[in-house]
Amino acid sequence: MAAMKKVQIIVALYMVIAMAVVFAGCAPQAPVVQEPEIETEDAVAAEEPVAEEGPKQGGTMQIYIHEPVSLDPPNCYESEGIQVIRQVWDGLFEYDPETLETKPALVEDYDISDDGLVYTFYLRKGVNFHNGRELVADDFVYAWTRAADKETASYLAYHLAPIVGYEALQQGTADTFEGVVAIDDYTLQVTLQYPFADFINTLGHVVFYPVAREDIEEHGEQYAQNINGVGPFQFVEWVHNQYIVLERNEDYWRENAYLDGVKYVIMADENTAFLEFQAGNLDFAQVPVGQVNATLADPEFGDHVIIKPTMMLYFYVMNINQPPFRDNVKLRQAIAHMIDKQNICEVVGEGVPSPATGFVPPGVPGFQENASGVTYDPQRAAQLLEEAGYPQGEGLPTLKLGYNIGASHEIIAEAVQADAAELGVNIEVEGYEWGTMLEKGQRGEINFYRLGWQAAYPTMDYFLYPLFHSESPDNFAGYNNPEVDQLLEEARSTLDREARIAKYREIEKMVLNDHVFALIYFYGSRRIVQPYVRGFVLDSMEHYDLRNVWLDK
Amino acid sequence: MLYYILKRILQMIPVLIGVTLILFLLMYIIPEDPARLILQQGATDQALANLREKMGIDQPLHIQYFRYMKNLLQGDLGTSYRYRRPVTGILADAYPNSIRLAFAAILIEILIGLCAGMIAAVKKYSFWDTLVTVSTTLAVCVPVFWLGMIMQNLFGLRLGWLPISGMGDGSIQYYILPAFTLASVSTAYVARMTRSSMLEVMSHDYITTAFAKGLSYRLVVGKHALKNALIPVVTLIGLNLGALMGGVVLTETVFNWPGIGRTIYLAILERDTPVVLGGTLVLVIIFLVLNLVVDVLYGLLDPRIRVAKQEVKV
Amino acid sequence: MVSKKQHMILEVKNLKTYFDTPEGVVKAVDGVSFDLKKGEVLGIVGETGSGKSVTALSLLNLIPQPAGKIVEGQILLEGTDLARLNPRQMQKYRGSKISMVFQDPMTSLNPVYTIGSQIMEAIRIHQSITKNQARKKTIELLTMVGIPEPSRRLKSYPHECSGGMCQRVMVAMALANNPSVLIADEPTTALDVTIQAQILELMVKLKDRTGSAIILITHDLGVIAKYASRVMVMYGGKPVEFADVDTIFYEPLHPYTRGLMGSITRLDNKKKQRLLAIEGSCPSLIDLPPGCTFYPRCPYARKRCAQSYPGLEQVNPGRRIACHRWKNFRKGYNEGKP
Amino acid sequence: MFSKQGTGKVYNGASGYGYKKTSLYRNAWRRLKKNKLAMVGLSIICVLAATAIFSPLVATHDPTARIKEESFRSPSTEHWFGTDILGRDIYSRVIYGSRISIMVGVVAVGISLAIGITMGALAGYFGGFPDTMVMRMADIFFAFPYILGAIAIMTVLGPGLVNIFIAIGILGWAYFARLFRGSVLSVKNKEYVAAARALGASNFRIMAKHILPNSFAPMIVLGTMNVGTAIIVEASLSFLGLGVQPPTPAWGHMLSESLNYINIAPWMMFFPGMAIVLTVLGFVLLGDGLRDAFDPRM
Repeated sequence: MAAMKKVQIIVALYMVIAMAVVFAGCAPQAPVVQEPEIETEDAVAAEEPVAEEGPKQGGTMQIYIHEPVSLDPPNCYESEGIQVIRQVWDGLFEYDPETLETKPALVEDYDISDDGLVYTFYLRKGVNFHNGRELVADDFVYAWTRAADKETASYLAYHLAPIVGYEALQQGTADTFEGVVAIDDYTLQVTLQYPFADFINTLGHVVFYPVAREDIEEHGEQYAQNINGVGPFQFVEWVHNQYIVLERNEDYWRENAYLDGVKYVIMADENTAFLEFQAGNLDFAQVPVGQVNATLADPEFGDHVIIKPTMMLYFYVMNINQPPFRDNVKLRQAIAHMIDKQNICEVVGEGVPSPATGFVPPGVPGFQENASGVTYDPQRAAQLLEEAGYPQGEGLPTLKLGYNIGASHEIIAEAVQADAAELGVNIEVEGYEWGTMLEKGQRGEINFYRLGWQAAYPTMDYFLYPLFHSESPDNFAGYNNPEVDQLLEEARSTLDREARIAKYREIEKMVLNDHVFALIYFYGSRRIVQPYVRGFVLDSMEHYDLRNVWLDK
Repeated sequence: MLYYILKRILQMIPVLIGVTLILFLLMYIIPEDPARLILQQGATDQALANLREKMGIDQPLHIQYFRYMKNLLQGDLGTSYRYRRPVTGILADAYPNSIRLAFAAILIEILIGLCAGMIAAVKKYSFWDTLVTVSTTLAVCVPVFWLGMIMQNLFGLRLGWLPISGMGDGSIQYYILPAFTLASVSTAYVARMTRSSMLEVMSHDYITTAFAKGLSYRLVVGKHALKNALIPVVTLIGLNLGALMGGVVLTETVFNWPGIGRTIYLAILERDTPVVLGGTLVLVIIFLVLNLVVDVLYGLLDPRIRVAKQEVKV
Repeated sequence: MVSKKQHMILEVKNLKTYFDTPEGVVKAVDGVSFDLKKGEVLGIVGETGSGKSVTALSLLNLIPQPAGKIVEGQILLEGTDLARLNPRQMQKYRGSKISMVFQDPMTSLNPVYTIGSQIMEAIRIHQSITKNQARKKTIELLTMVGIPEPSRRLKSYPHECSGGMCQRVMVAMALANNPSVLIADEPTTALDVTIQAQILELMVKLKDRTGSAIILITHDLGVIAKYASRVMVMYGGKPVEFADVDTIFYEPLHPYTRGLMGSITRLDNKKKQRLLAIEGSCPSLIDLPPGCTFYPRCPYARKRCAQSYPGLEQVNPGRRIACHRWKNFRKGYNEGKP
Repeated sequence: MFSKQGTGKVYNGASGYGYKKTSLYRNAWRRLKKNKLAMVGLSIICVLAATAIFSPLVATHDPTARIKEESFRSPSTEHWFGTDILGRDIYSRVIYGSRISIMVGVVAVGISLAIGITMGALAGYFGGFPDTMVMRMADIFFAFPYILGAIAIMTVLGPGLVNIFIAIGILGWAYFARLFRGSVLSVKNKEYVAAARALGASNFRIMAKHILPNSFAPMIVLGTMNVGTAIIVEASLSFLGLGVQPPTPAWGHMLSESLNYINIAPWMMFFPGMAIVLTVLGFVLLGDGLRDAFDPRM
């Protein structure tokens, strides 16, 4: 009951924050500047003279994306599709754009049983799909069952793994989701296989979006071209490789959006998109690598570049199960110390990313400053190298570093290679296709390889459990530490938020001490909006909500 | 004639089977598992198995091949692994755009390549000839994507004369930069071929005859020489069209053109075998059909090889 | 003499056609003069490279540009100097007043157009008549040159016809506008022996009907003997001997002409053959030595032959020769041992 | 066996005996020497080859050495072509890059040539079934879009210099095979081949001794032309991220690295790009010249 009460307080707090956010677009606000050179979106909003008449209705916002793989929630596994369907749907919960705390959306209220296994959600009434039918609890049952079902072979099904009955659906031995039950039209009950305190925090993810049964029955495989949600914008058209058009949902359960619609312009290349942005044909785009500093200095656009840390980690996985990294923490630590992360961030990243100090990026509730304590320190690296048994790199075989082709991975690898060479450590860098690299990494043909890990939801758990629990399919390093396993399980079942975060922090430090990864940086956004775009807030997951956006032109 | 065309069409079959077989093998030699590639996270064995089953890649290779060929005969090119859409739909989206672009490029080849070649031939050793020779030689040496990016920056951004990328509403200005980029190399070849072909033709006896008849220079060049000189040029242009279709990858990538080259290229990277197979197959068919068309056209231009016309000799 | 001048259709005076080549200036035609009477057949004989074809092309101003150029001389066709005409004016003469039949009929017709259209084209650029009339005229011409089923032949392409037939077409085309002068540049070399005679007979017959004069260029002395009335022998771009046909055959004076005669008597009853019985071959026409061009090959050469070029000398009216020693040879004839 | 002095008479094309083969090449060389453009091409290639061989002497810096403080320096007396993002000297990288480009061009074309000659000889000499098989296979390769084929092979093999050789090499064979088959067919029925056969020479011997040398001229022309093409294909593959492995300085790779920095460091794009254009130009000019030299009729 205590937990219950606490939740209600939090919910109330959230509402206040939410209100503040809604008004953020029209009220002047003190800029929140975390680092001197980083301008947050609020600063942008604040600098503009506020239009006296308030938000303007109308207009279409043009946004650059790549061709999404799918717009069907359970198959929408990359950011492109996600940013589209986040405008088309709302989830049971959503994340506060500033704090990234979880707050209810389609849920009015909820209970968690004392053992942390049974969740009861009381749904909001009067929420309608874009086709006019009211949203009911059964829609969630259907959607989640479909997502977990073997037939669907969803790319995102694993998010449902904590729920009872998931395995049976995956194996195709059941037709119904045992752990998901609609008590009545507005009550949804979910039973977990094990206590997972962050479960609520996962529910903002797109895979949990309610997909209506009648739509699937009507469109089948073509559903991605005919999506139907409950969000502020409704789907109009997807012309493949050209554009996706959304229009305002006039029957939205919250206040209707200001924009008449959104046009996602599909482009393959960010350089091209940026050119279009500069020509005024896009409202929101990405500043290409190499042009960030120039754009920041640009009098027209300089103030509208959004640079802020995102919840994504860039690192090299070391192969700890094979020599020379096996059983040689000193060597791994030496590698970690010999990489000039700051230089990479400044030169290659143009100051957009920030040197990684741990696994959990800033912005995730529970983030701890400088968790690892590993800095660029060639002397210490040389000393560690000697302690590891390879003074000046003598006796150390040439290490193979793999990266996947594209972006700046190659230049970063070359920088690392050059850093290591200065200490006598020879690294051979090799670029591969993504899959080939994973394959080679798993088979131990390369000593370490590049990966990025992006938050699907803002929890510490997401940066620790999947990567380091010995039974997780995403444990790339093959890390196996029974103590960590046990702590992770304990943390998951700790319902108290503070206590849970404390446990995760402890785990993070423990794993960091083993130097399983050579950490490079936390990604940053390098997005840009046109000066006339108001009320646009980009959160640390690079999510945005167009509900409150309006165009001042 | 009909018999000839029919025979040629029959000859395409082994080529098509060969192409599918090679592609099939290529795509399956790749050591990695498309399922694992798609399931970047949460890839439990069960999830992988489910996805493989869904994709139909849990079967042995030869069974997959025969099933693919069987479906192919029914006009079914399968479903994209990645986009989970019928391949026919993906191709139907992409092909018209590429074909339009290729035709725009061909138009440039004909307009510019042919004219430049003719001018160079007619004004042999003049300033214009040198200009054409130098620029065509250089054009062959410049990597297409390099040229594309320079033009994009210059005409699109700096000068703002032309759209930078994409198809927009499909109006003509969107075609100019990509079509020029795509056509650059082949226009140079057409110009060179036209020039040498013209020069060769101009040295023939029948040109002297035409002059001796009292025809004006213009008429001799425009009528007697051109039609003969065109024969090899038409072949080149026709074959180019096929090559253009395959060569659009770079241009489409630079100019963000929603066409087939980019689609197949991305599909290769994503191991989206059905899209690669289907896309390439159609590409190859277009190439073969174009070859046939060129041969037929050749007959129209050159009466000497016209088929099935009775020979009368005195 | 004055009355004779009036009969002259064509007068060529001191024609010089030079070619600029990377190796130097080629004097392909170097001072050729001759005249042509109405209804006459003038034969021009010489080896390959002697300049006879270039002479023919010069008359039509068809020297390959820009390397070749008529540098001197006059070509008076019925009083008009063709060498002075600009290209546009020249076009009007070509094919109408002066036309030409080439050596290889198979390559001289454009392969991509029908025979009919090529003849009709020749008619229509010089006569303003309708397409239908031109067609009728073409059929007439084809009938005239002896092509069976002319209305069907009209639609044939050159490659569908035999060489003889193509040459008949060429003749028809050349005569389409009743030219004053018809130049036949080795018109039978590429044809079978039997066809050769037919074509030549045809040309002579048609000449009589239309009243044009013919310049017959050949290296076949048999042909000359049969059809020409006067003969010009060329060597090294220059005319070396000029005489009527009987004189040439019975009393050749220039050593080169004599060489030619020698080869013909030897091969008299065999089929045609290139005249290569004279030792060596035509000299390169670049940087000619000051002496006689034939000097290096001449069996009768003397010292002065190497020093100066003998000018054309009048032997008697209608007979000229360019040789320092012709008198000696003439004496030889008189004594019965050439 | 024949006097090399016996070149007084020039016979046309490949229709000669042993010594005329010599004269074919000698005459071609004589004609080539007169062709100014071809000589320009040849000089470019020679300079390039010298640069490749003596890279360490010509370069001013270590092409892979990274100087952290020297990123994006514009061309100066210290760095003639400027520096790249990691502060590496672009001049030195361009110099060393010549090794890769020449290697890609020559080795890839060499592979094409080897496969092409073998297949073409097989088809042309034996005719019948081998001929049909080879020509059908060639048809498949003609029909296959070149760049896509290269991408597919590179994806299968993975990036890397050796794989580029293989990909470009394999894709190019059909052109050589078709050309060589044609030459073989035209030479096959020549009297001296019949004579050699009458003397009991083996197939291999006839092929190696008589047919190969006499069919080789057009192959040289095509090969020279294709070296340029191969260099461009390598650059294109690099642009698509399928090129050689860093830190090997290859021009195509340098170009693809530069694309993000067109605005802040245009020299990064300019110099490798010009190096490619110049090199390809060299081979194209030489190829044109060779074609004219071997076949003056064209």
